Amino acid sequence: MVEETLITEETAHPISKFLREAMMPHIWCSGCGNGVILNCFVHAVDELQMDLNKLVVVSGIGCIGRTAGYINTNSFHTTHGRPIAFATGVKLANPNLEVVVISGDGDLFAIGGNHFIHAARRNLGIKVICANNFNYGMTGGQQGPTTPLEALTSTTPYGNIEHPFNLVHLAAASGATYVARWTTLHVRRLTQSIKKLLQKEGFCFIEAISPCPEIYGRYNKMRTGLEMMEWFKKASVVEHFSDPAKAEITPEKIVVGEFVDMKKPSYEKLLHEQIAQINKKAGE
Amino acid sequence: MPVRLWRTPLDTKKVKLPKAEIHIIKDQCKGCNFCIQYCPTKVLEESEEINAMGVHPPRIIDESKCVVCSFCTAVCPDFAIYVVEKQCKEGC
Amino acid sequence: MAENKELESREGSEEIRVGVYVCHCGLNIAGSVDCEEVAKFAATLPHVVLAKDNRYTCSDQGQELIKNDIKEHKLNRVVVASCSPRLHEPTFRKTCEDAGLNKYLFEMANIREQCSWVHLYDQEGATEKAKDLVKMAVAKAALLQPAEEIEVPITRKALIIGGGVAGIQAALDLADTGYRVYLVEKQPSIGGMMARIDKTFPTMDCSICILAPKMSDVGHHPNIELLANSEVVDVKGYIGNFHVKVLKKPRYVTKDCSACDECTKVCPVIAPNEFDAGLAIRHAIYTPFAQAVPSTYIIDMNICLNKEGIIVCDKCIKACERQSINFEMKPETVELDVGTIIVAIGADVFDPSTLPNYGYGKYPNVITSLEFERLINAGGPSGGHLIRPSDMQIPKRVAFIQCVGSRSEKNGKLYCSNVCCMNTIKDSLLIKEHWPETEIYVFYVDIRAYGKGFEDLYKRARKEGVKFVRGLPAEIIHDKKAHNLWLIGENTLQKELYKMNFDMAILSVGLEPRKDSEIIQRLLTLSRTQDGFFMEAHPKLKPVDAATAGIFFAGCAEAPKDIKDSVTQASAAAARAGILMAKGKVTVEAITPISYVENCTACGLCTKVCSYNAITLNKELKRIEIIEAACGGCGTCAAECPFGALTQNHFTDEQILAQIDAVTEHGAENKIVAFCCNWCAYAGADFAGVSRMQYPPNVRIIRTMCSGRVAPKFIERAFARGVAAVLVAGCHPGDCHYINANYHTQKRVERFWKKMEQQGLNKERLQLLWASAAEGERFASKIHEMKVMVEKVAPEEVENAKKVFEKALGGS
Amino acid sequence: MNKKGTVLEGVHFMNGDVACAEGAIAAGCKFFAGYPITPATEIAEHLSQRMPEIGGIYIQMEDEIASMAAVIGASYTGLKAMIATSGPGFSLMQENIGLAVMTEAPCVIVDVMRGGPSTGQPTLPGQQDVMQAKWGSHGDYEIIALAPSSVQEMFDLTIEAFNLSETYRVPTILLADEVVGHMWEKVVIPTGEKIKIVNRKRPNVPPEKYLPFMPDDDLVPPMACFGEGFSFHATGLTHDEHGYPQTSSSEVQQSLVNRLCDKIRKNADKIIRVEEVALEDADVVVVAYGIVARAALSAVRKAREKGIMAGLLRLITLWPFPEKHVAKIAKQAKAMVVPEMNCGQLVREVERSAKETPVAFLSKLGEDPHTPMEILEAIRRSI
Repeated sequence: MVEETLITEETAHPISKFLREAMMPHIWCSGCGNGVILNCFVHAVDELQMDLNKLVVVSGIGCIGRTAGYINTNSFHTTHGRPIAFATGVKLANPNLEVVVISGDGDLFAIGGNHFIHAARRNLGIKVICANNFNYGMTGGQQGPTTPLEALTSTTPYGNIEHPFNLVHLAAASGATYVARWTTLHVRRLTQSIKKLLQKEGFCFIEAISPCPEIYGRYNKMRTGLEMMEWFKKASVVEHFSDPAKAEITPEKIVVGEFVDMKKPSYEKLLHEQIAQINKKAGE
Repeated sequence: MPVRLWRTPLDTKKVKLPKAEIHIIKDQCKGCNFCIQYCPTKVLEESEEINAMGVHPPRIIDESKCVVCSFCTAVCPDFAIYVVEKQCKEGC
Repeated sequence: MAENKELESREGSEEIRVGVYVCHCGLNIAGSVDCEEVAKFAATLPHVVLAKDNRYTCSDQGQELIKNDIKEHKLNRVVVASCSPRLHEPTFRKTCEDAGLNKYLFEMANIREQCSWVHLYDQEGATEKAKDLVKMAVAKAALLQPAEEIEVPITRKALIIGGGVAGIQAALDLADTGYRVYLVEKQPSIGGMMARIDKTFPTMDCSICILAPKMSDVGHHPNIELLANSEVVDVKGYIGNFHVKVLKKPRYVTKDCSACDECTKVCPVIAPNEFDAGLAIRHAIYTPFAQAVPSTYIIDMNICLNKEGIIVCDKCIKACERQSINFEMKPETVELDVGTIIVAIGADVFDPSTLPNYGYGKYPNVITSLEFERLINAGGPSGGHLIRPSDMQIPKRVAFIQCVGSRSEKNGKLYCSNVCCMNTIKDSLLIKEHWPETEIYVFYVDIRAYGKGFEDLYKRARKEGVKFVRGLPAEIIHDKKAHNLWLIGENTLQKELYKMNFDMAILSVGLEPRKDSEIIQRLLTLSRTQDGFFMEAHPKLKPVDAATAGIFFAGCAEAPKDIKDSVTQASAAAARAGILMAKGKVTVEAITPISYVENCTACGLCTKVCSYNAITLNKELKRIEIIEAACGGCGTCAAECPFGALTQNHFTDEQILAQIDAVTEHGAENKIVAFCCNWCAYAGADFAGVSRMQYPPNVRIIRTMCSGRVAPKFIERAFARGVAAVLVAGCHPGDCHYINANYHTQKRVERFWKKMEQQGLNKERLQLLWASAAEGERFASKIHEMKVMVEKVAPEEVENAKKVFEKALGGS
Repeated sequence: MNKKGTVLEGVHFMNGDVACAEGAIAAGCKFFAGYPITPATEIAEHLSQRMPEIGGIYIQMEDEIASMAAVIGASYTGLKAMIATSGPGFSLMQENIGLAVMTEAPCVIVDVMRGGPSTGQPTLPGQQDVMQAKWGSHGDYEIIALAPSSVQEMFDLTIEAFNLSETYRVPTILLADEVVGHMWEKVVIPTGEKIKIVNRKRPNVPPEKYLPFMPDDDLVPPMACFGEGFSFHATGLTHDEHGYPQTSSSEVQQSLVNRLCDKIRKNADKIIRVEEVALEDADVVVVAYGIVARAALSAVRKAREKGIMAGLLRLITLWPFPEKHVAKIAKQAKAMVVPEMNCGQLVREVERSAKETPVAFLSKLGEDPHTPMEILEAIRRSI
């Protein structure tokens, strides 16, 4: 029992070495799913025994934007909507780095939507994990690009009349080589998916549906994280490689699983091959 | 072959199921209760005490029921709970 | 209208030329019937161009004669008055065919079994009856139509339901013959009951040792597709063309599984292993036993921590090097097209906890014979050591109690479960083999050691000192401290009470039909006997065929059997299925329904009464569609149709009405018209004849394939024509050869009785009789009984009935 | 015209945009992100061909916002990075220029100025972004901006811009105009070793000791890059020397923002460059920059021929503003003339520094730059 007596020391959480202790506890509310996503991410990194020096985590603005700061690795917290654009510079400048963007639905798909579709189109080898909480949490719960029809938010007091993005469909249509969707209740599958995403070539995308009980939930009769998790449990159906176009999120059904998993040469690979080609010719 | 299974299997005692040691970092808990709700063997419950965050952290009902699936560790948004398997010496 | 159609269809066709042949059958017929006179009489009947009598019409000369006449005299109908059509109809049909006459233009009058033999001492009555029978036959013959038997192609694939030793044997036989076989097993592995048994009697082979090779053959056979952990959920179609839906339940482990067993080491959930009768544990992820086929592991989702659909525990996933765990697996429905089906679903064992006096389920040391098999088995939970559950000690005194759940309606089932006696004897010898000192008592009712080598084994057991006590214990009393057992009962040989103490008691439990037999019965439209086991088409001559064509039985599904019999029957079933598939086609007797579209109102009544789902209602076209190949040929649909839009080939309304009219032309008031189904009642009547049971000669039997064919209008016609009484006779309920068609017979007769009562008629004049082929006596005595009744029927009653049913007189 | 895979050398005849691109390569730039826009497009086009040859990265992003963000990303990953645009694109970049300032990401932004506001006159020159260059992004900050007035300077000052931005970890702006951008002239490029190249300061402590935003005495923190083993955090939020957000601390806000300004202000003398022509005895001083300064030079010469004591102060560094130089000359001068291709931007800085000395402003919009005669006329009028 010798080891036990050592690890009963409270701070010795097995994955605490991946976190910037100085930044803990994180700013997220009780029942928020961002912590779960962070937890899954570091577990994935741990299981893959990744070299943290070769990892770069970039995030934008919003609650989940703080993630970059919490992970004990190269991290950058950009302006609103620009993490993918920033990550593009990093990945191209040093293709040996594993560049992961962890950000929110508003950051990535409203203000940053243009960067997302173009990075996917280029098949640039950056990995994007989107925490989808259906609204702008940090600014107090405004309507966003993923807010479900009829949902109440601080800016849709009469119910949302905008059609939300179906993120997995958008990602697949834009050319992502790996597309998956899980909820924060599917922690094991989410972790496995993240491991896969970290090992794949090209642009990869995971939508992690995440409870926002304090803000979104408060407006929509799910006041606790548990209630939102129970919704995920009730509504989610695991269907691998189903048609992403048919995977809209409704109160009744959330199709989760992998939607796309293909091989396609990444932008940086083609670019550096081209550079090598040109210089070979030059040498002749 | 539906046979009524009413006996305790003869080799029940021989099977070694993992013994757990659950660590709750009380003051890091924000009281979302995910660990309590989704524990498959219902090892945890909400305690009365109030922690640094002003919430009721989980409390262990019966550690022996824990099978070290570690779902609580995986689902905790606040890194406030983890489980280690007892490296038991002979006898345990 | 239907009649008119018949007439039209005959217009313009050449004139009817009937030839009648009255057979003496040596003195069998001529002994009590004046055949010459019958022939003379026949010659006077309409359409008859010649009538002859001869000694043996079935003899070569007799047949030659018919052939020549057909050619010379341009006969286009042939009537032979001789024995039962059940005996010689095929013979004479062939004769006609040889002479170029369609075999459906042949008709028979049964003047032996149903006349000469049953009226041995009433020559006059017999002769009169014979004339009537010939007249009826000629009347029907005149209306006979040539018919072509339809041919149905047979898919050369077989479905076998159940992967016990019977299913395995049948699968291998068919697969080796070269047919594609789908073997569906409900459990995660094939092997069934035999895989769980330690040794087999009487040879004492190691059961799994001889079964395992066959199991892996099934697993590897290129012609066999094994669908384990699967269930048949839907069967459509008919012989040669079954469309089957099989539900493949998810294993949550893919084929990549190498059975390395690493997953069970980490799986934190345990449960009793069904395979070991609950004496050993298994994990949530497991393989039922070492030799399982398929060897792929399976996850029991009822107990797995991830049952909620969320992966809470991923220990097995992490432990699996081949990454063959897949919690996303979903049930899938596989659709198969097969030509034949073999039902080998086996049997369940009787649950003795329903017998409070033996205390099974309460007293730890009272075990079942199945639990014994696992205990004595080297691969079992106790490593082959016979231990008593209470203290894991090897028992010194062991009692076997026989017939637990068998041979007693009160305490289980009436029938003998067939295997228990020898199994106990085998078990007792196994104990003696390992622990010779053990005192063994067998409490029995009778010891049934009928099989090859059984008696020797029984003798050996006695020689080894196993004591056999006749008389089952009335009760077991449990000694709570020592967990010993007191057996109290009467030794019926010595007529004395016994009270004996044992360390352990083994209940020799019987076999019973599987709980899910009903489902299979419904899916395949099969019939079952009173015991609940499946009923074969013929107990003697078609022991492995089901009443539904193209379906066969193997193993305990049909009745309790030991391994040897199961295997034998399995090979037989395989052979029977093989014959069909080898032919590649099957011909269906042309006794299927004909529909008159113009009369059909698409009411759908016929579809409801068809036990074969051979009639479907096409709502768009507002008409019915008949799948001849699926039709069993009972004619119930024709009887049900209120609009004359359906009739049955070769048993048309007109033909039957013509027979009735023939009977009732003279002296109807004294006659009984009896409608007998071909399989039971008519055969019963024949049996009465064969056994020379004498009964009054005033009955005239009209043969239908099934009593379900008897339409109310036939009975009305008979009464309208003034008969004294009508008898409708068929198979016993549940024994119907057309699944359950005679159930409609009953409903119709009951309805008719009501009608008669409302009309103030004596309902006794219509009688319903259930008589099996073996119940000649029952048939004869019914006729006696009715004779007495008929004599009481007053002329005015007859007149009343005539009036009431006047309307029925329309038509031919 | 250029030797593949190497930095250009020798004498060449080229246009300003190309000279700028070659300057970047000479300065060691290995990353260019941009978006097509007149009159800066030729820089992108030229680099799309040249970057691969020297193993550098060229990428055309989906817009200037993305381009600027990518440039910061590349810079943080250790590459010298540049972006080239004109007015509209420059506006789009402003937020991320602020991010570069806040996270102290060295990078060079080329703005080849055209006529504005909005889409304005894409093909005509302007000097209308001068104030935007200093004040374009929200919040307080100091920045460096240089104004080339010849194709040769397009080459030289691009290198200078890189050196300054690497030295002070600040985005540095090359404020060119349509004329210098498109004009063809002789460019003399010295051999590699003769060109002065500055690289950013690297940490001289082990990773565990490294504080990404702890400045040295020159107020500039040494810079580590992603993937070098110093795993650190950077954010656009107000942050302490660990790079950790401090969103509610006034001390941190004050010390950070003040340092970001002071590292430029306190080093202004090292940064600022001007060209002085005939100022010793000048009564009238023309203060000009960019292409306009060349007309001003000949105007000053003509004035001297006509006996007017005129001189020229050409501003090479616009930001930080060379206020000392202006103030000094203002003391002796009787009048000052500031010709600009705008409605009066830098003239205000001149007035601020010139105190009582009268300053005449000469505006020009929507056509070619001022002619020497126009400026000469203004000189005459000023006395």
